[in-house]
Amino acid sequence: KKAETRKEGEILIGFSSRDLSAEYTAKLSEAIVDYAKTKPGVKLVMVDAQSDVQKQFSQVENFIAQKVDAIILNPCELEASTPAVDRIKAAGIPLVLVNQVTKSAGDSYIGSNDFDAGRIAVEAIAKKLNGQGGVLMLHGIMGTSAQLQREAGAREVFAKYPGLRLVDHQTASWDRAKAMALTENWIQAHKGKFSAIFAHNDEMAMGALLALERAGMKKDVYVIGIDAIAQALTAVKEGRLDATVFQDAVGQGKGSVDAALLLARKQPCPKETMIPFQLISRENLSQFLK
Amino acid sequence: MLRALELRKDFGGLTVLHPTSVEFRPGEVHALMGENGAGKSTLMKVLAGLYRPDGGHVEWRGNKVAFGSPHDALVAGIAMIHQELMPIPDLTVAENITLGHEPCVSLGRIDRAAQLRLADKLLLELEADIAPDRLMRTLTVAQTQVVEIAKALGRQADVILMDEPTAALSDHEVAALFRAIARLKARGVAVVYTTHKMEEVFKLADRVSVLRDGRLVGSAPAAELSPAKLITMMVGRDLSDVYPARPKPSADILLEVDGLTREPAYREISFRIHRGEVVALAGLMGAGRTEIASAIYGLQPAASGQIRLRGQPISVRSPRDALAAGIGMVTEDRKGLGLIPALGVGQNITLTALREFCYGPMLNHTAEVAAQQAQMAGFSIKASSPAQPIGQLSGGNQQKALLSRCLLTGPELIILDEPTRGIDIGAKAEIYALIQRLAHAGKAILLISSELPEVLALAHRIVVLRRGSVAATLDATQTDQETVLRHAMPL
Amino acid sequence: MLALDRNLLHRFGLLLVILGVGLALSVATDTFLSVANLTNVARQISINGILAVGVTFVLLTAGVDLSLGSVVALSGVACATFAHPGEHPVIIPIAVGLLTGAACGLVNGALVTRGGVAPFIVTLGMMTIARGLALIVSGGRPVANMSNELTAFADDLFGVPIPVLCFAAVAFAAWFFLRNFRLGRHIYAVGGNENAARAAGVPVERVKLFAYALCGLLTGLAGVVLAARITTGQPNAGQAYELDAIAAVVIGGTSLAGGVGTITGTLLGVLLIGVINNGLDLMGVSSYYQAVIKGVIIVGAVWLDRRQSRS
Amino acid sequence: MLALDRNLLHRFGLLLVILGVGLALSVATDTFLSVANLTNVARQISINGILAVGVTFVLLTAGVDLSLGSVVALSGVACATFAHPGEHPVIIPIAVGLLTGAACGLVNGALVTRGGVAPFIVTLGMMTIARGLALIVSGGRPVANMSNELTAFADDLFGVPIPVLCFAAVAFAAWFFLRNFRLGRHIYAVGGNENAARAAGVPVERVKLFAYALCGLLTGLAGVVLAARITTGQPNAGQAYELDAIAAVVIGGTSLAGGVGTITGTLLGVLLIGVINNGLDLMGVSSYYQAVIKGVIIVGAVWLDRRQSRS
Ligand SMILES: Nc1ncnc2c1ncn2[C@@H]1O[C@H](COP(=O)(O)OP(=O)(O)OP(=O)(O)O)[C@@H](O)[C@H]1O
Ligand SMILES: Nc1ncnc2c1ncn2[C@@H]1O[C@H](COP(=O)(O)OP(=O)(O)OP(=O)(O)O)[C@@H](O)[C@H]1O
Ligand SMILES: [Mg+2]
Ligand SMILES: [Mg+2]
Repeated sequence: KKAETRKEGEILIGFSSRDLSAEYTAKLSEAIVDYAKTKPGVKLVMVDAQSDVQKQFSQVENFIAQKVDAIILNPCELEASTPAVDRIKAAGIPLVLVNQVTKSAGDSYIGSNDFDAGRIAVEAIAKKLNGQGGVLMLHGIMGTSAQLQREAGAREVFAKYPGLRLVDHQTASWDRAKAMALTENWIQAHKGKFSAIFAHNDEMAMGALLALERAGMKKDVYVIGIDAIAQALTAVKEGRLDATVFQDAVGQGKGSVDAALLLARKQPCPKETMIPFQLISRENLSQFLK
Repeated sequence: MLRALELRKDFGGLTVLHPTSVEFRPGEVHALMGENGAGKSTLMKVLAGLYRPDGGHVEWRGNKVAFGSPHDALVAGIAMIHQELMPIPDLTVAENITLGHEPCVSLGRIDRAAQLRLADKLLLELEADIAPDRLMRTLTVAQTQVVEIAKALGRQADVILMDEPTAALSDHEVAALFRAIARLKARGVAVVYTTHKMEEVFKLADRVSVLRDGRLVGSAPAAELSPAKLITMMVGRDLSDVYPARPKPSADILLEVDGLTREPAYREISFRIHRGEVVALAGLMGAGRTEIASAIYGLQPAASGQIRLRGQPISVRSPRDALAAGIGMVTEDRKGLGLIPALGVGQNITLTALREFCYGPMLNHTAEVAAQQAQMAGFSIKASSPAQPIGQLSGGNQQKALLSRCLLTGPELIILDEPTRGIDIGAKAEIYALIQRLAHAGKAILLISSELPEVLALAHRIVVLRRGSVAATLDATQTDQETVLRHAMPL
Repeated sequence: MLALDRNLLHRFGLLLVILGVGLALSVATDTFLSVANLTNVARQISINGILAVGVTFVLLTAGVDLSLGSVVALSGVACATFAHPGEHPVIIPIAVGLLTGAACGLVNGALVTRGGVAPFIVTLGMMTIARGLALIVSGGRPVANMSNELTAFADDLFGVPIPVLCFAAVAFAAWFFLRNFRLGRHIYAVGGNENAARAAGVPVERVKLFAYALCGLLTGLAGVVLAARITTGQPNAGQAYELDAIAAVVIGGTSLAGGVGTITGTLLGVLLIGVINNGLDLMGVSSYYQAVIKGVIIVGAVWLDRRQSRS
Repeated sequence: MLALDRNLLHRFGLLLVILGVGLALSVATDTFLSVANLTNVARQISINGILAVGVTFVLLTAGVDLSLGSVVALSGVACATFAHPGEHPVIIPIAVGLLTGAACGLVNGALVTRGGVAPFIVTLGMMTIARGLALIVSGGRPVANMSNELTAFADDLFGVPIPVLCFAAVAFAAWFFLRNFRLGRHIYAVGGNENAARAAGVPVERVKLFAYALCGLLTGLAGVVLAARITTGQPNAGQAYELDAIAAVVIGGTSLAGGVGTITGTLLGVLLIGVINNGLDLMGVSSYYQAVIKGVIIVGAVWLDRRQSRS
């Protein structure tokens, strides 16, 4: 049977995911695939851009050649993914952007704003420390949109609280082992000068957490990540991790499939559906554990 | 025309060439003689710009020069044939020959036709039958050597340094080379010639200089020298009786080869070797001698035919099988199939027989080093220590080390492919004696050598090959060079 | 001509694998054989293709260049910085991109030849240095707002994408150069036996320097093409591009030990990788399995190719 | 003993650079020379160290292994899958991790020796295959919930981290093996001149198979240690670890052409990289500049080292 041969009236949706080896994106993609399966008469083809803008561009071109009915794009980048979006629009194919905007708008955007995630996380730190104290920040891969926007959000809050000092910041490339080594080094370099760590994702937060625990310093340091991956939630539950910022993968996933179907059927569809980030700590954890 | 003035060269604190002065004149063949490791190649490499001298300087047409690279020397008009073969395996013969001075149309675009013509002309001059568009890697060692010669001749140089150009050649090509040298002489080219083949010196040289341990022992017109005198100068003592007497072989057959075939290299090869017997394979270049030996040693198994050792058929698929059966070999291709250049001389020697110096899988360093030292002394291998990388040794000393590696396993059948190539006259005599001692001890020896006098003096029987087939089997004591050659020549 | 035929025959196994994969894809999908899709494949392989041609030169000299990906990013950023609309004529950003690449290549070459440092180390160093510079120059942010003249560089000309034309021109020039020019043959000689080449008077150092600089120049070109295609200079672009490029070259029969290999082979290698990437996406194979299948096809193709060329 | 001395002297330039960097860091920061920090350095280099020792064997045979990082991930995931509390005795997940690595190495070795495919291609293929398998096995999600017995593998024993002890044991065993075992000598011979080694009766294929399998086994060990350290089997762990490991080995003087190199050199290379990474973090150098400085120091160190050992 031909891979993309469709039955009469079947709707074919192409979905390019940013990176399936990153846990949050994998969760989002799974939600999209699973939800599409529940819709009769819909076929969804998923491809993985592996964080490479140019590869994603190629995949979009492949979708256009396949004449899909709608495309769900989880763009790699804010700026660099714009030409791919323009190409889709030029081909007249309905486009849903999910989780990341680009310079050109799609027909619909489902997601949250990474800027907010950074803001929420550092606000939580400021609240915990009463606006006074040293903070360390672990960056994602430098130059990626998520890193840039999460940093920008964080910086805004730092500007608001003069007592909150950014003691040091460094990239650990979204990687737990790297974050762990970096935190070990920081414990040497900045012992006693920091009381919170903000990691751009939960993987790195877990790494920082492990390093602090090993050094017996966890109780003195507030650690917060972003994404609410399973392990982070467990860690919050166990009282190890202080908090994480929830990004609703299932909500984004469902929303984007619904939007794609509406567009493919030429029905009206909201231009933008924001699914906001939410802070998760021990207090409100139960809402998020299923 | 070219003068070395007080040239000195050190390697890692060791002086290899003590201040030496020699002069080379146009239209003259100047032979450079000396034992292995005497410093002949080193001197030539300094003259050719490959090494920078650590003292003294080179004078060229009356001017002091300092060549920074072989390129400078070539531009000045000095070319060299290196002792170590230097093919570029994946370029064609023509490209190898014209390397560095390719004929060009414009803007560095190669004129292929001219390139082929030039290569053809040079190969023709050397009377070699090698197609210029063949890939270098498909050539035999001898053919590679011919290409190396053509490469230097094509340079139209005023001085050609030839470092053992005939080591891998058989008589036919040697004769062609000599005719080419005569033409060079007539054109006023200065030829510097190194060899370990005595008779070549007296056939060719106008002047002879002798080096010993990096020092110039003397320089004299060839006419004033006799072989005996020359040997004394080189070795520092007399050398009588180069060829020892042949012991009588036993009636016991050790090796039988029956109908060995691997087209197109050789077919239906049959011969036998008794214990205590030396059998030589003779033939022109490319006759298939090396390939037959390689088949017996398992380097390149034959397609069909049988090999029997001690009356038992054996299957040799690899050198390991051969070694296990008691067959050892010294290969012709020293660099490709012999040396592990970065390992020490000692470790190269004990490589094959390493199991003997082990407790189980572990090395017994004491026993190993003792064996290394014994072997190096026994074969008078000149090296600063057993740990010196073998790649740094002079060609002759490398050869001796490989011979020692082969014998250390105590094989019963010993295959020697050009064993004396590049070996000095003193060491040759030692190897000849060794061969006969081995024969006397009941070993069987299969000898391949392009030097017919050697073959005639050492072997009991000679199997003459012609284009991959046995042309004749001769009793060495009853035959002469002409007979062998007549059988070896293609009809 | 002879050498070309010999080479195609030599790489026959590879050609067969590519045709086999292509045939399988034509049967399995409706779109693979469409003009639109084949144009896509061509467009998609052009950047890897330009890089692969460049690094073929370096690999032929028995060197290696691990800095390709980072230098693509650096050149792209440098190009984009000068490409804001109305600031400079379009030739300036292009030249800046190319020269940035060439400069990196030149530094690599100089360190390898004058410094005597192993190419692996030199270009690994350049890999992190160029990445760092790309981040410093751009402040870690994508350099956007590029003029239309420059982004037009990724458009079509008479229906053929300009990147594809660039790639074709580069490949043809490289093929012609390696076959017919003295310097081209010297590259083989240096890689085949460096000492022999030096003894024959080949200016080994200059030849190597040329190979690295040319590779750098082409990397710069790839950077410009990529920047035009994604309309930004992306400081973290090009991650691991060197692996795909080197893989294409080695699949095409070039030896990492130097001295053996052809541009024709490299093209086949680039094509194989491109077709696999395109085909697996078209078939909708899940990306985890894609990785496994891609690895198996690449190893299998080379294995078949070598088996066939040995017999 | 002699060989050791010669080697240290040989790598004297490198030692000097490391001491120089160490001295500079002791002056520039208060913390570098503290016991706690040096323990950190030791802990952080142990994974790269184990990988580097393993890949030294492969590089000595003139091969290469690009699959290290992916195999670390796969072994870690495999180990973690069997390490849930109360399911199996702790030896099981450890054995699974080690054997997974060894199996990958064995496949690499078999394809290189029996298949005759270039090591670069084989291990590049394994790189994507192992990564794909790691993602498939784990479903793309970190495998968490590991038993304390296993994560204790990353704790201290008498004040020394167990990963450091593992690394030390592995390095010592490898050093001893290469010097004192026949097989060790054979590895050098095969890398030095494969054809000559074969002609001298060395079982070349078996030797290479051993090198790849051993490298795989040690990669598996690194995977287990990493999983214990980060308390999860991470399918996307170990990205580009192969580059750091190979860099360390080459910095330490092992030739990519094979046949030359020592474990002592590799240790120095690992140490240099570790000290740079730690030092730059301690000094608070910005990420962008870290990349540049790291590249410069590595190239500079090798350049100095080679210059000194030539004279
Ligand atoms: N690169 C090197 N490093 C160290 N020692 C060297 C090097 N090259 C040559 N030697 C030493 O220099 C000495 C002279 O070597 P050379 O090659 O000049 O001898 P030769 O007279 O040509 O001998 P042969 O007749 O065996 O070719 C030898 O003892 C050799 O070990
Ligand atoms: N690698 C090769 N490729 C193609 N043909 C070869 C190759 N090696 C040898 N031959 C051919 O095989 C035949 C036998 O070669 P072999 O090396 O056995 O000759 P030989 O008698 O030992 O001569 P010599 O050693 O003097 O060159 C020759 O015709 C030669 O051209
Ligand atoms: Mg010599
Ligand atoms: Mg022969």
